[in-house]
Amino acid sequence: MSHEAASASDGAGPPGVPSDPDVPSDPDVPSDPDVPDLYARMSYLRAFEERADSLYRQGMIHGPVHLGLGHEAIAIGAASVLRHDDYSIGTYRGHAHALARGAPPEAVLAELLGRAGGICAGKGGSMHITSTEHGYYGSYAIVGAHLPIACGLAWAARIRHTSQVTACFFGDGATNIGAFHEAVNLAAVWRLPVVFVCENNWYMEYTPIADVIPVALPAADRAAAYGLDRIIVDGNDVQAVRRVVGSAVAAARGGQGPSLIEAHTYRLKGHSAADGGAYRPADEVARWRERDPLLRTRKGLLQAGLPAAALDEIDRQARDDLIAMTERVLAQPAPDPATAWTDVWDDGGWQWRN
Amino acid sequence: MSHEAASASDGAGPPGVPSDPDVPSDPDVPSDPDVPDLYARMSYLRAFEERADSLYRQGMIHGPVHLGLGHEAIAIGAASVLRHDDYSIGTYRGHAHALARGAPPEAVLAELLGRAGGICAGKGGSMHITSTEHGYYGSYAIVGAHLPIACGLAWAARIRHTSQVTACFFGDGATNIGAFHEAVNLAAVWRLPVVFVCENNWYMEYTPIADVIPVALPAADRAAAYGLDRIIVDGNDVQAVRRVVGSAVAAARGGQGPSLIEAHTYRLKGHSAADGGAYRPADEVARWRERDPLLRTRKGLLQAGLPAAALDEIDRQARDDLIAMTERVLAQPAPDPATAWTDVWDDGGWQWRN
Amino acid sequence: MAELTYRQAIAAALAQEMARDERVVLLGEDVASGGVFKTTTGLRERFGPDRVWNTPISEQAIAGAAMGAAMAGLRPVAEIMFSDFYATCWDQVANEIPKVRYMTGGQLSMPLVLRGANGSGGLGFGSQHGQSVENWAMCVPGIKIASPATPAEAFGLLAAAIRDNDPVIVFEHKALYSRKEQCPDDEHVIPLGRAAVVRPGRDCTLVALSITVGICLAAADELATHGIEAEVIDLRTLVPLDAAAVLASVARTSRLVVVEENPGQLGWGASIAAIAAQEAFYDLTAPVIRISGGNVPLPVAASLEAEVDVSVPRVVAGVRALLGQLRQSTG
Amino acid sequence: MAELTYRQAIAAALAQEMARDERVVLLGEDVASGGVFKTTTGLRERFGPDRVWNTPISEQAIAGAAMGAAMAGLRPVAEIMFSDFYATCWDQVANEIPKVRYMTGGQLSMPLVLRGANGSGGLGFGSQHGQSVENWAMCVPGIKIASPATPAEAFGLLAAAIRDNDPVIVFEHKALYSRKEQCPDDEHVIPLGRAAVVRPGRDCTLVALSITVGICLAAADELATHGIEAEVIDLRTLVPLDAAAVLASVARTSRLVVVEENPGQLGWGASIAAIAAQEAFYDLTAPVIRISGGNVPLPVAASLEAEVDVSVPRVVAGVRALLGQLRQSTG
Ligand SMILES: Cc1ncc(C[n+]2csc(CCOP(=O)(O)OP(=O)(O)O)c2C)c(N)n1
Ligand SMILES: Cc1ncc(C[n+]2csc(CCOP(=O)(O)OP(=O)(O)O)c2C)c(N)n1
Ligand SMILES: [Mg+2]
Ligand SMILES: [Mg+2]
Repeated sequence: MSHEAASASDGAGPPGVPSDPDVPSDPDVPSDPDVPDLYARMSYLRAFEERADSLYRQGMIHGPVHLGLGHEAIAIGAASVLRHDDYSIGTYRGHAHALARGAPPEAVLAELLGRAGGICAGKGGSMHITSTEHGYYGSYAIVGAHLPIACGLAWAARIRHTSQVTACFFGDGATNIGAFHEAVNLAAVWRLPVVFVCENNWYMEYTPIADVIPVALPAADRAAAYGLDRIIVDGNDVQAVRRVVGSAVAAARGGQGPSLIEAHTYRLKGHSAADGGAYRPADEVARWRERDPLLRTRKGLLQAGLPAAALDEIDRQARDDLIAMTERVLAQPAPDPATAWTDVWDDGGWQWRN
Repeated sequence: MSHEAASASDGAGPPGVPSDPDVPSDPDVPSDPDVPDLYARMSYLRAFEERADSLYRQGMIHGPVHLGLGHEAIAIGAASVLRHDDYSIGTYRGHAHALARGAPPEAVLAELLGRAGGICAGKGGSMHITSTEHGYYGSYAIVGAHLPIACGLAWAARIRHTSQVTACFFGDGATNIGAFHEAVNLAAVWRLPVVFVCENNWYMEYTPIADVIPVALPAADRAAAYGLDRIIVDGNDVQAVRRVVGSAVAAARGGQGPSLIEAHTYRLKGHSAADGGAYRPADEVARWRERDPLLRTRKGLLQAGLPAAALDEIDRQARDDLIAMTERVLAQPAPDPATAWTDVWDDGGWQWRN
Repeated sequence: MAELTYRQAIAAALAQEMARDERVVLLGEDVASGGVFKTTTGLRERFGPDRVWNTPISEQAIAGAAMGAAMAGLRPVAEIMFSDFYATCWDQVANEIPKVRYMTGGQLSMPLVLRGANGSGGLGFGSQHGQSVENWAMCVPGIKIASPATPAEAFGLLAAAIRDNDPVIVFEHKALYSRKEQCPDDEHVIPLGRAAVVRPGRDCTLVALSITVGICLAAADELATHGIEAEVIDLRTLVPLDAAAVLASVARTSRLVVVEENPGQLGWGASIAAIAAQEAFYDLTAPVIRISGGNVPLPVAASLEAEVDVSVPRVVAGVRALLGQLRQSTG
Repeated sequence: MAELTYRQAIAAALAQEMARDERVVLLGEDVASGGVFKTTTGLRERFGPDRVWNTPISEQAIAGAAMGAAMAGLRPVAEIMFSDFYATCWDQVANEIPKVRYMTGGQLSMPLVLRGANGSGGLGFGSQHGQSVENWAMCVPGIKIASPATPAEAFGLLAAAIRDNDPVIVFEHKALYSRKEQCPDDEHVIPLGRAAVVRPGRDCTLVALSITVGICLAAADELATHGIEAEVIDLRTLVPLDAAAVLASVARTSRLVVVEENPGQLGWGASIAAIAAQEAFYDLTAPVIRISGGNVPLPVAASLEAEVDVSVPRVVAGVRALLGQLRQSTG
């Protein structure tokens, strides 16, 4: 199969590591009537993650938190081309992917804050946000583990001829683990309707990805090993993500098998909310801040004539909503300790012996 | 780095699966004065494995046996370019690789027959033949597991600047497992002096490899994913193996990092000695029998003027030697049961508690 | 009543469940051609390629695909050829499959079965193909464990495992595959979590699983000739564990011997012994004895393997020593 | 005497051994920049890139490379960041590393160390980063297991592990990393296989490891206020196991409570309880009690986590119930 090529490159790219010719800082001029809506969705993710960051720094979140700040265009662009009954699946950096599919933010926030009403009943926490009701089949905290699981979701759809597609999100660092290889390979051999999206943010924790891969691009340069096309997309351009993932989803839905897409992006903060990210050169961070997906979409919308006030209002509403939501969630009690003993088995309980 | 290209192709190849344009049935005309010696070594491996097969069928070997019948040119060709202190490492199909490095056949046979004097003291059996004294660091029975171990051997050599090279042998089926990916990748990232040799015999147990890979060639078509050259060699041509592996070994020794070589060959018998191999089309087997590496080298030597009688004598001596050896080994007692409790720990014992 | 080997019983149970429920699908290496142990023979032909899928050598992908498919509502049965190979997909088996229901607050079910050949049994498979690894699985909350001792159990426990809404590992014993037995003809399901007293006795309780059931029965026969009547319990499943059956037996016999193929360092037998030491303490009149596989990697040579495998003589000797010791200490 | 945190003690032990023996090399994810738990801080700067190697996220390659290098005569120390991730390289850890010396008839040695963060300890790491998995390792003959409870133990056991010619897994407890203690200044090595009586007592033996040592000491303090004198044993290593120390203590106290973070289904505590039930039977005057981590995947919310983690109140309650029950049953 052959998908739409990557979005245009500016040819130059920011100097230094990660140098990425595919991610320009130009405004993303809207060619799509949905762009204002996409902007609003990204703005909400941004507000959510900033809220989570701030709550974490206030010591109000128990356990680690990995933010999707800077990755919004991928979550929103991809979700926007999925059908309601499609499956998606992601990593510990998964708040955005759950919210993008429609998971209720209040339940996600309650999960982070360890309050009753958490989307995983307090048992998963930030790293395992899941909302099967919205097609988001979970966040997994062991690197690579969910790629084979994605194959299984897609396999079920293939067996049942439901034309459901599975979108699977993971990082650049994940391409080095065995599970990546086995999963992409199986998907190709079985021609499964799965779209693998590598969110290449150029770092695995503190280590630049270039230090630990023998090729230039972690996913794109491995696609041919599975008989797949080399697909790169500017992951900070929500319209490009929409186009490229959309085309892969259509191919999968049409029985043409899997795709492996490499989306180029950058973390705006550290690996986890506890990490200051000091290992990243300041000028590199600064250059990427100019490529902030929200900023670019915003610039494009302004160019297209949307008033700044309207965009500010979108941002403000998102923030206000989250402030009010935080208060409501914090007013909730902690989960009942007795519920620690439920949900191990299908019968609801945990007993392993009589 | 760039190694010598694959040996010439006859362009046609046997029809059906596995079709392999790279393995002709032409005689291997000797261009190398060592060829008669290489023939003798291959002939000995052949005789050894046929003896093992026959002993297995007589019920004299406890546990599974996987024969290298048909793969002789790879074991001998590769071993012939290794230095005495180089490392090699292989699979459960490992008798040939141990013998090719110089492991004493009588100790290997004793291991198969469960007699005192076995090279692994009766604890490893056929699947784990090892002779570290001869640089053969073991046979491993879990597919793919020894590729990361090979990286470690090579890593030690790199750290110590000993210029030792590690040769690692594995099957086509092994290229689908995660350990393959992690190991070849690490070797490339760390520029380790390791030569990975995929013995593509076109089957993983009963399943044709083409059914379970999404590319045409299991190793060669994956090399680029690790920034490595695509290297294919006629694995039934001992001189070609010698040239191609030799060039990769030289590159590794010279600090140019790893290679991934795909050697095309075919099993003359089933997956294990217990398997009749009925799933393979008779004509396919017949075609490959014509490409038997011994036959081809023999034809070449005959063309070059060696008398048939001399070659027959080589074959006969090997067989006679093994018949006499079998008798000697069978005259040995079984390993002392008390030795089941030695060699767990470095102190010689097994105690885990006081 | 049909006479079936253990391996035939497995194929028959798979066929029964596949016929009964079209959500049941199989995957694994070589399963389409019947599998190396011939436990899936005929299923591809009967149910077609959409129900029986050959895989590459990719245990992580196999277990992971089974998991994903179960999440999507199928009821996959994955073959992991030798249970030693669970190590190559242990993350899926230990960290993903048993935890996802819980960590999503019950949003997901995991109705899948993992099955394959386990154990030593004197076949010369060595340390990487001959391990008995129920203990690995029992370390992990959230996955059920069945280990059939007979063809009828292989049939009935596998059928139950497939119908269960939770993940189940079925450890088939490779040394039992060719054992033959009359099996019930019609739909035959053995509930998970119910042990069987396979021989009653008053002097001592032998707790066994899988291959050690036969070993204990043979030992009990021999012990009877010495005037010792051993009760033999076949646990059938470790999770759920029928601890009550063990405790009830110990209440009758007052002596407990646990016979497992797992190595002594940490095997399921330790769990049984610990339960008895806590909950049957006042019933016990003698030390709890564990007879385990040798605490070494499994050797291949027959003479060495026999030395470390659990065996009838080792059980007989253990029980006789226990009862002798008892007589001494009470006498 | 220097005051060190547990994490500093680890870095210091690594530095000491690297300075002492140039065959000691480190590898792991992010280890060159000090590691996510800051247990390798400064080592790359001090010893250079040939001694401290950053890896891709490839646990199989990490463990396998350590194994191969050990076979070739180096003494590698591999960091597996969280011990839950042993699952992603379990084949190397369980099937290769502990077996190769045996299965080659002693041709090879395996002087390597695997180390990383283990356990819950109430930090909210959840079911895939918060497990206590000494039990996984203890299922496998051929690998040693150390679990330090204090900074001084972290130093001394790690140093001993590096000097040992056999493979050792060191389970560091992530909730102890910031604990501080005076550590001996000069070369400090704690032999593997020697438990410590960290508090003497006559009424009951509490057997503990890693984080449960502190829990048991605190519980013993509280029990003392109820007139119960508990002896606390810090096992320090599970393999080799100092069973003699446990048995000797039980001979003195006649009562045994095993306190582990492993889940109850099958944890190291079962092995201790089983040994006592077999070998200390006639010393015991009361049931052997196991207090284990909740037999569920670890939840994240603090209220749930506290419910399933081992805790001082649970130990106090367990011991008091035992002694109460004892009084009843003997009274
Ligand atoms: C198997 C495994 N190894 C290591 C880790 C620790 N770890 C968590 S996230 C991470 C980096 C992942 O990098 P990448 O895949 O690029 O994703 P990103 O965090 O950048 O989104 C690592 C090493 C893990 N969770 N699982
Ligand atoms: C991880 C693992 N999965 C499955 C097996 C069972 N098995 C043994 S050999 C084999 C086929 C290997 O095929 P290939 O790599 O092509 O090597 P060949 O036997 O052809 O030399 C399989 C599936 C195994 N030993 N290890
Ligand atoms: Mg990344
Ligand atoms: Mg093959």
